[in-house]
Amino acid sequence: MAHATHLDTAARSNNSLYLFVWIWLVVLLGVGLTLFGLPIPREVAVALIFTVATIKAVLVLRNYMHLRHEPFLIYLIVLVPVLFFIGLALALVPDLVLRHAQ
Amino acid sequence: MFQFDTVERSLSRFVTGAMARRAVCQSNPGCLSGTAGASSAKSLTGIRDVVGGLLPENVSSFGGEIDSVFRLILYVVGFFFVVAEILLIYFAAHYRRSRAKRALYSRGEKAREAAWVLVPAAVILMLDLGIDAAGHRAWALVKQNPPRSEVEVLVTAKQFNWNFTYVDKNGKQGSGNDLTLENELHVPVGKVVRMILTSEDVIHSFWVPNFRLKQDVVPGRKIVAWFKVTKPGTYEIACSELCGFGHYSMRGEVIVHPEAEYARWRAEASVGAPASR
Amino acid sequence: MGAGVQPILEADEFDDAIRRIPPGKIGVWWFLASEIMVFGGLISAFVLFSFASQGAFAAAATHVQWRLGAINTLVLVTSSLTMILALGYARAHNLARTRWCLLMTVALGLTFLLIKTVEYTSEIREGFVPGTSLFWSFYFGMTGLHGLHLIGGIVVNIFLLVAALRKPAWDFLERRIEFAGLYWHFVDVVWIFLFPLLYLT
Amino acid sequence: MSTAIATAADLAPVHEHELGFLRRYIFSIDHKVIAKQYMTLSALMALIGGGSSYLIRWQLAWPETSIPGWGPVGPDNYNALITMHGTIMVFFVAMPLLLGGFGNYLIPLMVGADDMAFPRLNALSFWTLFTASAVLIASFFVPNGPAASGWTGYVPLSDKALYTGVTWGQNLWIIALALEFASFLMGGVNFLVTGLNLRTRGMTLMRLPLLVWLELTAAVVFLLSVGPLVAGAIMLLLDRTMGTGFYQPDRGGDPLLWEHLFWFFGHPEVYVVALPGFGIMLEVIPVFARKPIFGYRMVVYSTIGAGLLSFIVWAHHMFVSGMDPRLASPFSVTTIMISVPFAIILFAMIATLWGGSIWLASPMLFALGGVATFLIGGVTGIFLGSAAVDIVMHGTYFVVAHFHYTLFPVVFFGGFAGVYFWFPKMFGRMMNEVLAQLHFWVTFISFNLVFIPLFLVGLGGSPRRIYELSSYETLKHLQPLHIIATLAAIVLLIGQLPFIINLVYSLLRGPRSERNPWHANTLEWTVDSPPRHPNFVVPPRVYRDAYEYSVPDAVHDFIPQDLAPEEAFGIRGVAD
Repeated sequence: MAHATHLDTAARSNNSLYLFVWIWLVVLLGVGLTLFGLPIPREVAVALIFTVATIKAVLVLRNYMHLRHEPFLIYLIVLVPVLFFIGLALALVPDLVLRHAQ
Repeated sequence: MFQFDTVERSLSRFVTGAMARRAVCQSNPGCLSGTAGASSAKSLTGIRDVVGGLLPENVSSFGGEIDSVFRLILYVVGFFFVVAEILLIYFAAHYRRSRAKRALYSRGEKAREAAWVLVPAAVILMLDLGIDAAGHRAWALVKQNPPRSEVEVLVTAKQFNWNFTYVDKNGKQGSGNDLTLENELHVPVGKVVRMILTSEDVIHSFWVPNFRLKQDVVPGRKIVAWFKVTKPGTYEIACSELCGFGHYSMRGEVIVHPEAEYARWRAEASVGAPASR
Repeated sequence: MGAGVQPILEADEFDDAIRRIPPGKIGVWWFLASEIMVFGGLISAFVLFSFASQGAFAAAATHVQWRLGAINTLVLVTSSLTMILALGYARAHNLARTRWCLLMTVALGLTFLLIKTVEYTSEIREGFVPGTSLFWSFYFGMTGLHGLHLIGGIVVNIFLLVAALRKPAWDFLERRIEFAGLYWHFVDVVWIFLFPLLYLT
Repeated sequence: MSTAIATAADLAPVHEHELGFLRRYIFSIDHKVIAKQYMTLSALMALIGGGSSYLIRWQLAWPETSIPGWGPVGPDNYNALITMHGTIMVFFVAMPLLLGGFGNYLIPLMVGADDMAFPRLNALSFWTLFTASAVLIASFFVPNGPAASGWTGYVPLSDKALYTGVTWGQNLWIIALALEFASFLMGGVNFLVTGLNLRTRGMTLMRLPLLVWLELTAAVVFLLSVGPLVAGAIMLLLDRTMGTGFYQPDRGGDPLLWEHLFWFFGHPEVYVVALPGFGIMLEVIPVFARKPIFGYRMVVYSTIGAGLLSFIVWAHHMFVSGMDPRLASPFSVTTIMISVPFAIILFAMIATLWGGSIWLASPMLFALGGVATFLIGGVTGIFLGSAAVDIVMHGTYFVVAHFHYTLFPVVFFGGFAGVYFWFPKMFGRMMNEVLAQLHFWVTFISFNLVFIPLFLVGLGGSPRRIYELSSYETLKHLQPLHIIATLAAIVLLIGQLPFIINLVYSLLRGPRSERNPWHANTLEWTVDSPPRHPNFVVPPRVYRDAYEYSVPDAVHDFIPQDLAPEEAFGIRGVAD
């Protein structure tokens, strides 16, 4: 079975795709920096910048880390921790943030 | 938690009453019920005393609420605990191994079998939610919306002392003639006392067993707590969060005065205030 | 399914899907799950404190050199490319290019660290040390931790490079490059978030 | 499978006979040897942890006296003692025994694998833990003594040397924990890959022995919960060494952040320890009741449910910590809800006894004793889970008694059950049953006599972690309870002698045991005792789940998982 997996993953690995993805990553980096430079309200800029960062992360995860070819379990292994620490962050908001707002 | 108190009372009256009735009936066949009123009342207070006896005397206005939640949980989990232990011991003793016959082959996966576990679990879930509701009422009363205060004290904890600062009646807190006492808090009986707790160094915890009041004191935070004492006397403050080598001796006292006496004490104390600081 | 006569293999999609994952790969993923929580914890703390700080963080952030940060992002992204190309060439059994890509990856990783050192020194000269303020504590804490991860990755890649320079067993080399790559790309992803967090906000 | 074997192979191409002593017993990569190393380490640490408990108990019972065999203990030494007792018992006794020891030994055998997925990583994780223990013990001897801010290391107490006077002790404490986490991170990954990917033919997820399920859940819970605390520990170390102020309010930091990060790990950690303990009981009970476990799937799903719930209950340790009071009630609900999955697991164990043919041998006694005592720990948890009652109970001896009633049953009753049950497999010799029974009854009775009085002390209002009660007038009357507890604790400690004697005696002189002395079904009983390395001559093939006991019209009252159906029901007996 090892041999089998090796063959079909070999079929998957596709250098031109990797180069294409890299170009996109560089472009998005440029986009992020321009957003940083633009004279737009800070909140909007930050929101957009992090959207861009998320897109970059997804590109890397799906193409360089081959997540697009992986079974459901590995998606779980990635997503569950993300959900957990977001939950932790939300639970911390009243104590760390709202306290100062008052 | 008044609903629960009435439930508790009637339930316990029913149980004890039934027991008393059975006792009477055993003694004389042609028995008439109804002789159980008094005895049930007694045994009712009996139950509560035993439970209450485990805790220190409660002298705060909200302590009763907490104690009743405590008893509610005690009855609920006590029941399941006793049942579970009895079954465990009974099964272990009754189904001892016998070479003669094989054990019963049941995988507990058919619905009818699984019900023996799932139904009690569902009941537990229901009771849990009941406990949550009862608990939330008491919690909200103690911690969530403090009533309008009549006496206000600034409590400053530091290794290993409690400092109590009374806001001067004329002039805001911080004006020269505030009154500060060390490890000694004087309050009037029957008045809402509002405390603003802060710490100068590490986390301490303001804990008066008789008030059923505990609140951590955190550096960098001004935490509000309140209490209303129902009975004059002297009660101990213990620090209940490890705060260093002197933790065990970080002891204070709350002296609860009758109103008139408190007014007198306050007047005298304020006069001597500058000296006492 | 009663007594001993259960089917030899239940049809269980999820089950078989799991078995087909090479152990090394899923091992790395489990490890990354834990790493996500580490950086997740730090990042959450940073974000919440920056909200609480009412502008203090943003003010401090104006003193970091975002240009160097941007260059470093480019460097790291490129190193990810060379890393994945190394895998591609290893699978195509192209030894020369595999070696070259691994070498480039190591080189780019070291470049990143070099630039980071330049940043650190200039910042410390200006008097911004971990103790200066909460922002700088987080800045040094998070970039430092990220740097340590990168060093780990570089060490692994050097081992792979050495393995590649000897006459390699392809099966072994491919698997190792793939697993090391997963980790390397993860470190890249972390930076993709750290850069805007620390430099652009 | 073949991938798995390939990996195991290219990592561990070794055979015992060509190994010297060092490679075979010290730097071995055989999971069975490593498991024994873990167990030995945890036993040694348990001696230190138990010894510290003797000092703590004596101090509490007779504060003014100097402790026999030790001398006087000052308040600062006392804080150091309780800190090290907690740290050692949770991180260096419970986890090495239940995960490192039993998990390491049993997971590969039970899933039919030849070794762990990554044998060298396995050895590395043990030696990392060994280093961690060395660091922790070293901290006893550094100037200004070991950490003294409680096993929870609350800031700011642990954050600045001037608050406790402890300097390097606290740093070493942090480093020891960091190494410990690294070790169990490697171990957890290894467990998960082995348990999920190295399963032999026919071993579907729903045929895994429950111990494997619970160990794996524990591993996942650990992997996903430890991260934030690692982050928090890094911040704490930076605060102590680099002059940062993550936890110092006057510099914009926040002490409650540590409490949140600590308990986000700290509560799941309880389940990391508890689940493997339950796993052992769940393995032992069906064997000695000769019945299938009652509701296998129910148990599996409640285990997963408990694992998930454990991530959203942490703030119940912080009800009165000064966190936003609006958080209390939601966390109360989730906390008390935890009672449901654990109730299902415990009821399933009890229901398994019903209609069984029970043999109260020592493993069964310890398993049932564990269930009986854990019930107390479980139900007292409801009091603490209810925010209102927790106002009174938090930080009192009630809490101390509660968590000892949850951890002792799983770690020690569970652990002893496991040792008595698998000792024949591990060493090929039987243990002495008389000594074992004596050991059980002494342990069971004295344990309850230690901690039931402490419940009363807590209800009486006594804070925990205080050097002596006598400074409080209203607590003085509780002193007799402390004396009872201490006497019982001394009996409890002495009561472990039969076990130690039994262990040593059986290792040397115990009667030889056959492969399957208890007539159990799981795969580890189908190989030699002790098993060879690699474990299986040919990869076994699994035909059924692990608890087929007393099947009607089967040849024997047990059907091993790898026994072909025709053999199980045909005229030929079980090839044992």
